[in-house]
Amino acid sequence: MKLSDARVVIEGLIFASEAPVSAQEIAAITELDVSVVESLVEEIREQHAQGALMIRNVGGGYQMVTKPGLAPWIEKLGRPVVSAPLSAASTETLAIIAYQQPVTKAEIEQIRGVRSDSAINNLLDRELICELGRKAGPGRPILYGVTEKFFEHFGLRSTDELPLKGITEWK
Amino acid sequence: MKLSDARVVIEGLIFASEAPVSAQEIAAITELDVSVVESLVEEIREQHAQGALMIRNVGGGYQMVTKPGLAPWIEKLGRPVVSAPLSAASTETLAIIAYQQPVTKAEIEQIRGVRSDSAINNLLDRELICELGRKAGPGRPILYGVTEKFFEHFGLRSTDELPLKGITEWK
Amino acid sequence: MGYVIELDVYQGPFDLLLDLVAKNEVDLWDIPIAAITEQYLAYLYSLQEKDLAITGEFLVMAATLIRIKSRMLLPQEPPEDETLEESEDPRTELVQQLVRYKFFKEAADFLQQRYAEAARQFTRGQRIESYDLAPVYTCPVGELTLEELRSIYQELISESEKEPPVHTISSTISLEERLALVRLQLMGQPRATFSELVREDSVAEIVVTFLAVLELARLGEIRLIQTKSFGEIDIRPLELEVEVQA
Repeated sequence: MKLSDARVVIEGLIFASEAPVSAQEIAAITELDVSVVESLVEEIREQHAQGALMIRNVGGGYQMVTKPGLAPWIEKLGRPVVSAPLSAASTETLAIIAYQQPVTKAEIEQIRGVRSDSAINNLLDRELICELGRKAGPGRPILYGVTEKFFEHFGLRSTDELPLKGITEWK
Repeated sequence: MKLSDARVVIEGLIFASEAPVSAQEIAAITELDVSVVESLVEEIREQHAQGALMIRNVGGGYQMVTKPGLAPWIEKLGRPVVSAPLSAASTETLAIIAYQQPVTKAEIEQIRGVRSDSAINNLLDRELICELGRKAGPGRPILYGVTEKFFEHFGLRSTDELPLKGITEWK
Repeated sequence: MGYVIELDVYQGPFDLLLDLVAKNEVDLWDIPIAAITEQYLAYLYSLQEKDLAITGEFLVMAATLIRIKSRMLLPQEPPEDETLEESEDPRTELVQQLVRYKFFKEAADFLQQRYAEAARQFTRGQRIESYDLAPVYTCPVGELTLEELRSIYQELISESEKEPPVHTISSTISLEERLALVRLQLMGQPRATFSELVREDSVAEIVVTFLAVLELARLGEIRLIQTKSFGEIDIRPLELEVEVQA
């Protein structure tokens, strides 16, 4: 077997193995020296330098995994995809958060006059708002604010760019 | 997101997904157009041209697998064989269900000319077919159809890939 | 009956017949039925000699073949109509079944091939943990514009500023006063509606009037009739009603 072929075989073995596969196991299957296997694994690593995958050493073997930076995207796999527009309740809640951030749930409910838990959860799911921390004082309520994604969607740089942002003297 | 980053994200998603992942799902996660996703997948395919892995279209999605030529080595890993080969009776029954779904047991038996209970049970056990509901009319017989797993097992994109799907003049 | 074990060589009578047609190199659409029937029966006899059980379907087909053969031996009546002749060929139904079966048998071969191919492609070995299933939103803000967001916010703020605090309601209009007022308004009336009572009132006054009306009903001075939710409430002073009936 040519070394270039061996490299491909090793890549396939590491990908397909249920458990991490050791250099010794690979050497036994490919009939190569362990040292050759190890240097070929290094070559495969270099090959994947620009891609999504990497080979990590784990439990005495090699295992192919995605690079850590991809986790936020990969976590979204298998989730249902929803394209429903925002409800009126969520839109109201989003408006209040955008103009008043950082703001607590109680403050939002005072303005809207109704409970807003489900609207807040919906906005969190849509990643339009996030928790900014906790307010000092009794109960230390969670403070909400809008996210990068919110700014992206409306083409804004910051909340200062919201129309008529100045009108907050009653606050 | 830059397209080069997007390509890496897509590679990671296809690698990490438990089930084949569709261009639509990837588009939803990455917030890219489906057509952009499709062309990036082609780029990833080219990237892997020299390696051990390939992306196949199966059941309306993408799935990363080892290239067929590596099978002899990967079998040495002691991976359990996916499943015993299908009997001729089960394959015939499966072919009829794939082409004619939704279809009842009586309709299958009429075509095959023999009882098909055990073939149907076998296919249900292997999760290659499933019950789709019941047909209106006397006895309300169960309707069968093929599953996602069917497409995966046979490396098919959809039932449209079945040969001569058009030949139905005898119907 | 001992006809329980399926023939392991053939999937069924159609399979056997197709094989005989292929071996004889004859046209499927013009089967020499006498010869094929003979071979079909010979095959079944050979199985019997080997003590192999024959399933019922094979015997049913044997009967069918013999029936077709005998019908073909009957002298043909002169056809009244040219088009009728072909449909009266006793083999037609069987041939159609065979053609249909042959199609699926070939499709099954195709599937076997694809299966063998796909089995050589290995998926990733390791499993990743499943994550929670919060949905992914494709258009999280929908059609919402910045201008709409602003006007919604302004409306909310002006609404929340306009509404007077709750405690001032009870301090300005007492229930006792309103009770007296409603009694006055109903005096001498055979009936009235709730909206007549509150025509010019603010929300706070409507609430107190409603409480007063409920109180009068509790005291048995009036009867309230509402035919549907949020519909008009009819008020009938009870003393008057009694007089009318008498």
